[in-house]
Amino acid sequence: MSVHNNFMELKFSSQSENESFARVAVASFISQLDPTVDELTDIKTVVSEAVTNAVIHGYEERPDGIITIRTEIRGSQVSIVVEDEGIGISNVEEARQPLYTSKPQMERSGMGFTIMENFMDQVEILSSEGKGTQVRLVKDLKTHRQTIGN
Amino acid sequence: MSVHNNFMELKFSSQSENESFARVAVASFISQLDPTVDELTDIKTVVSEAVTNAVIHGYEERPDGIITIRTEIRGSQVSIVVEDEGIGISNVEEARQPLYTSKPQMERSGMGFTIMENFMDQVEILSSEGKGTQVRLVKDLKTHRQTIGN
Amino acid sequence: MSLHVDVSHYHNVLLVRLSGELDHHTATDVRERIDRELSKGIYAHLVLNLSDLTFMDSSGLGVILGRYRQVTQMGGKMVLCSVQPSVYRLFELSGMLKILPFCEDEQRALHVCGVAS
Amino acid sequence: MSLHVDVSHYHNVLLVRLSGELDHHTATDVRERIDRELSKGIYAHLVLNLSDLTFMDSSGLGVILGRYRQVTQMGGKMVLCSVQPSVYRLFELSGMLKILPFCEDEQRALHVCGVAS
Ligand SMILES: Nc1ncnc2c1ncn2[C@@H]1O[C@H](COP(=O)(O)OP(=O)(O)O)[C@@H](O)[C@H]1O
Ligand SMILES: Nc1ncnc2c1ncn2[C@@H]1O[C@H](COP(=O)(O)OP(=O)(O)O)[C@@H](O)[C@H]1O
Repeated sequence: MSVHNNFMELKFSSQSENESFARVAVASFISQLDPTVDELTDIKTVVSEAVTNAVIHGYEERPDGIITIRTEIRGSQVSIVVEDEGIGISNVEEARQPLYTSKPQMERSGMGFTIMENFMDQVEILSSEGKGTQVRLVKDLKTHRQTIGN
Repeated sequence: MSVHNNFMELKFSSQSENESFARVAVASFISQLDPTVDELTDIKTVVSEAVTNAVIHGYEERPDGIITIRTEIRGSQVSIVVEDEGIGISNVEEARQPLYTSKPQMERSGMGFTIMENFMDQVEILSSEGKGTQVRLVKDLKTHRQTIGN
Repeated sequence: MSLHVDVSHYHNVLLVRLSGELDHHTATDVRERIDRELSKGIYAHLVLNLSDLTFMDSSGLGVILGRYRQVTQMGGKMVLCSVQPSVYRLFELSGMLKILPFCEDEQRALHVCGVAS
Repeated sequence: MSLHVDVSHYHNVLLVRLSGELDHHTATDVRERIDRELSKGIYAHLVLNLSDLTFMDSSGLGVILGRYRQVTQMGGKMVLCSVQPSVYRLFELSGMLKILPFCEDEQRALHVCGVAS
């Protein structure tokens, strides 16, 4: 009985319509692990946060950017990488602070990264100015399917 | 008022678990056009057919193949391309015949391509032996959202 | 997103209720489950209730056709009942409406198999 | 997969019921709809009923906080009611539980705004 592995990669344009599509797609992929409703909500929420950030901050609402989500399942661990090729983050430490937002006039709450950190086991942010941002999110699902590997 | 355009591209491993994920992902992406329930069912079904064919025939149930789905929305038209890099089809004319299957011992019905042709407005099959298969599916949605382009 | 196979019986009729989504991935479960029951040798007929089957593709047609062959080879009948319109359409397309009986509900399906429930 | 904004009122209280999913894409609708009502100048207070809000992310926090600022600047009250646990958790995380009142249901929320319904 080996561990169950699977992956998917999703690319789509930086339109706000795709925020809900992105979270449904990742949730549907993850559902093969039989997550709890809470685990599924956590994952939908963090995907929504990271994709929204790519749309609003990374691409500054230009709809022609490309957002990539790579999701991997290894046993009971889910890793999700959300990537854009937008403006990047000059100060990642500052960006991670609760309530910090560079766009208060847009009614941003500045809670995106804080939510990701609360809902996931690992959050890594790789960003370079003018090149783009990669957010790596990892979560160990507690209640998961017993699987037969392939 | 311009036409609404959007696209997404999805890659995943050729595991049968991913058949349901693939149809949910495409259906979720398409739902921004406000399709009817019947239109959504048609699209889920044809995605399921094409992905299943890639898993069973293209990759002969090896789980390490990669399946790509590219979906584009142009106004009220949806185009879906399902692609594998598997064994290919030697005789596409024969493959398209209702009830034809190369794997009757696996209880295949041979109705996959017939269903695609019935449910979609256009079905194109490009295949080359040893290289893979591309199935291009196009459907005009009748009832769709009035959209403001970007 | 997956499939549930519920098995019961009336006299010599095996009654199988499918709920969820029947595709290539879940077809294996259906085949194995029904074949295990049929191999007991106590059932002559098979009724498939599809009232809660929300999705089916041609892999579903294949596994149902396979069970039909098996049951009729043993001289039994197979009857489908409570089929939703979207699923019914696939049976229609594939010509299966001509080869096996479809009933509105379980009562009638059991009746066709000679059981008054 | 989208959001429905239902607007009604009791005396000088604007009552807004949100159903569906509140994210960055749908937040614009909520903001515009509520601001249009508030700009009429006939409402002092705002009650948001979130009983049918099935999903919310931090963009939802932002738009709700924005309405809170607006209403309190005019000297009014804003009250949230019938919040589902998963959505409540986000308000908790962001510290909003300390700044605005949460009620179990509409009745109590209207009462907090001085309306006996
Ligand atoms: N993908 C991104 N590209 C560029 N900047 C980003 C990106 N994601 C986040 N940021 C920066 O980090 C800040 C904090 O992000 P977050 O915690 O999600 O709050 P908010 O989105 O509400 O501003 C943002 O205001 C922005 O300046
Ligand atoms: N992606 C593919 N790669 C290789 N062969 C394929 C592919 N898709 C279809 N075929 C061939 O076309 C035949 C007909 O396909 P289809 O109508 O879907 O019926 P079925 O899947 O039930 O066999 C298959 O039996 C197979 O030989």
